[in-house]
Amino acid sequence: MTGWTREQMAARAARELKDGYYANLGIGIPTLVANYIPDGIEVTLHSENGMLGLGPFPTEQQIDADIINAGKQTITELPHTSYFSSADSFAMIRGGHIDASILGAMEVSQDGDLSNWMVPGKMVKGPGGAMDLVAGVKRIIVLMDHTDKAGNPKFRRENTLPYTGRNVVDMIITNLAVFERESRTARFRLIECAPGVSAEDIAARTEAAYLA
Amino acid sequence: MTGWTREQMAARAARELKDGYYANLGIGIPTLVANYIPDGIEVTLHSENGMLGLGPFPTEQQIDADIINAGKQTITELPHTSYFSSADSFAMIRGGHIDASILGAMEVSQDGDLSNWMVPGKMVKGPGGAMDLVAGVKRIIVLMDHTDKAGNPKFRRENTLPYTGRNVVDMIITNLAVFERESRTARFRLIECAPGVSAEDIAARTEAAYLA
Amino acid sequence: MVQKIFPDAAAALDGLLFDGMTIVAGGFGLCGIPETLIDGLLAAGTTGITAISNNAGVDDFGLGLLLRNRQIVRMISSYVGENKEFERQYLAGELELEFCPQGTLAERMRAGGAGIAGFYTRTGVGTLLAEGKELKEFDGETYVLETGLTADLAIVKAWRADRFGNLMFRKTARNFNPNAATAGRVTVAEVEEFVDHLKPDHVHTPAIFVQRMILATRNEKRIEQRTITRDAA
Amino acid sequence: MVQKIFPDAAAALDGLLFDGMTIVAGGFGLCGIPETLIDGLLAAGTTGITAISNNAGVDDFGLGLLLRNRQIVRMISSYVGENKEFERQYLAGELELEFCPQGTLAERMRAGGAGIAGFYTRTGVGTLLAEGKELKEFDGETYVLETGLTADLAIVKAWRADRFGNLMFRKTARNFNPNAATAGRVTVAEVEEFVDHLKPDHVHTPAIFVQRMILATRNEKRIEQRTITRDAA
Repeated sequence: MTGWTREQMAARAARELKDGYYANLGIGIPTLVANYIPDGIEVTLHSENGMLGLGPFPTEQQIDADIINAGKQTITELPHTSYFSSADSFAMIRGGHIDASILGAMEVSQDGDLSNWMVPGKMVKGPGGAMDLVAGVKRIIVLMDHTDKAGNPKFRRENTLPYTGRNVVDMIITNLAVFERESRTARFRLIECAPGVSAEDIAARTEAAYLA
Repeated sequence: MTGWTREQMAARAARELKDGYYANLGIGIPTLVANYIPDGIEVTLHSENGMLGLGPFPTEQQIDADIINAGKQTITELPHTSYFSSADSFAMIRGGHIDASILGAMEVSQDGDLSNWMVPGKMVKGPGGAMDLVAGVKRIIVLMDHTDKAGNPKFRRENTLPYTGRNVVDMIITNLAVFERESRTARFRLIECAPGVSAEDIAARTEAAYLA
Repeated sequence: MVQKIFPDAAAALDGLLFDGMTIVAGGFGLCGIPETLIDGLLAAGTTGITAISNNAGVDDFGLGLLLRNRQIVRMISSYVGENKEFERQYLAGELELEFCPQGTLAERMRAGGAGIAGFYTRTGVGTLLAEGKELKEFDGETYVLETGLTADLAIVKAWRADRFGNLMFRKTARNFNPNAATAGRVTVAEVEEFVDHLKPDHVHTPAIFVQRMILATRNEKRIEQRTITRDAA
Repeated sequence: MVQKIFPDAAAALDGLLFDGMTIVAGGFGLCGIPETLIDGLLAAGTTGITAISNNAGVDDFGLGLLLRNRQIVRMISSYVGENKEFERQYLAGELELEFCPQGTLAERMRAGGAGIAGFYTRTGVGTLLAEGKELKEFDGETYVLETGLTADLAIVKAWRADRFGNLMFRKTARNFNPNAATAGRVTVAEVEEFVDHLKPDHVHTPAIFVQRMILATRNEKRIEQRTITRDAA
């Protein structure tokens, strides 16, 4: 049972982006989502460090140390790009002006709690902008492996790790399945399985309660 | 006993401005202060509606409806002018970045309380930016007539009118005298009388207690 | 591709208006006010409006036009002089008024747009405008709690815009416009001039805050205090 | 006439530094950091510094240099990865660390600079970072009180400036710099290029926030993640 690749997960997440959306993509697999935005759909990407309208990675010739994304990667600007301060950038996030954020996760609970910033006992790097994003963005989509390296479910009854936010996740895309809920008061529902993956496979690898 | 003219009061207030100051001038006599800033002294004027570096009134040819001061008067820009939003403008005021504000007043109390925005029973136009200025600017200088039209003292034990701010005035320049205090916990002291005006004249026309 | 540019005010306001709504407007005095969109509101006839605006215009210009047409029932403002009809309605009890210090008003718009539910300021402490509001000490000083403001609709006047909705304002016509633009659940901008491209470092209001735009067809820009230098030109 | 331009970092920092002081710095990662002024602090040897900065640099660049030199005893940051010496000092208990969500940190700088003592945000509610902080309900939602931050000194990196202290930043090198500039009781800017004139509508940080400036002589602008497009150039 292989499920989706990282690229396929990113492509699946990209289908959630709608024409005219302003979206923020987290570090890792979420960054790949930019490569799969469908033609004819105009999605404007936001970066916490003060940029709206992110272009692709630069060529060697285009590299500019003053144009980076929140993952500190060199990127390029577009004709409609704008730059602004960090306070203004998070005003967009906290104020609910960003339509969707796609983020990685260590654990998500059946109530939509997200943990993705610290593991007790390990050196903690800090939350960065993750707590702000989950508190402010209209729709939070999580991209994560269905289980951890030891095979433990990451979609759980209750998270074991410290929270990034409580009741903040709207959709979960794993390498095996997609879960979604209609609102922050609704329960998650299994809406899609990867090719060759059955609902029973998912049930066996998921701790959270969800609607089938 | 004539005391100082409006122009002389403005000139006296201008002597309080120091090289490098950022200052905000209120409507009325305070606006005249700009005409008396000594040569060799660089004072940058701030206007609440989002301008730093106010130039003089325009010629007929220079008039631009998009360049006005907080009194809604047409003005001009200077080579070092900057424009910004109202929120950013009051961040300067509230954040203590403006060195001095020169304002008109209806009443000032011996504790430095200022009343200059409403008279109960009369139509109230609103505080505008006055409450923000007195709460945020480092040094508040009041320019007012020593007595009202009925001859009642305007520098009082306690104000009779609603407050614009409590314990906010540092200096009072009237048409008859100048009062100053060293700090917001100190008492006002009479430091200057207009030509031909005696300390006794002041005492007879002042209700507030002050140090002679 | 989402089209943000609409043919005129009626089209841009279509579907956004309802009686009893809250509208936040940019402008200071008569400078930088969305004249074309105010005409659009006048034509639409929406009533029961709560208007959040620093000023109330004059009798025959700016928000004064909506007041004269009895479309506004409540205002949140810092200064409402220069308007006889406003005064008449207010004294007759036909109009509700909430005074707010100017800087607090600007910050409340910014806070509302930035997801800040409330903030503590020294402005107004010890005055009538802090009565009934929560006070709190920080480092021995007393501050008053003021709340963020949002509105069903924001109307702003911009100078230049690209088709994506990035805006630049002109000189002191900027004033409350950028703050109002963030506080609207929907923001409509009237623009003096559409351009192909704005430099990314020059944008004042990023496109994310602007949902609809029109070309401003009314740019009277009336001057309240025509002050001229005494020096020969 | 007050001269804001100083000959070098040592001159610009002269009289402003003392052991145990608080310094707020602009920059995100290694982008837009005041490299020249950090060298100046290194040379001055000031110790016991509380540094307010989104990141802590890397081992041999940015604030990492001050950490390596044991000049910083406390940091308020949102993310401190990419720095081995930081990790070593922190785990050894030699360094105090206050984590702050990135947007809350930016807003705390802005609030401190704007005379806002505290503000309510949803960010962090229900997490470790809200523990011990005051909570309050607005419209049925829970918010946490965060306080404004100021510092004895702000150090920022600007792109262009005029002699009056008006600043422009370049692209994403803007980041925390404008917010840090407002939060310093004294603000020193290092500038890549002095120009005669900035257009009044283009200024990012008005001169009132900037007390001293130097020409930036160190502009290495190290890149952390050199990502290149796969497409042929």
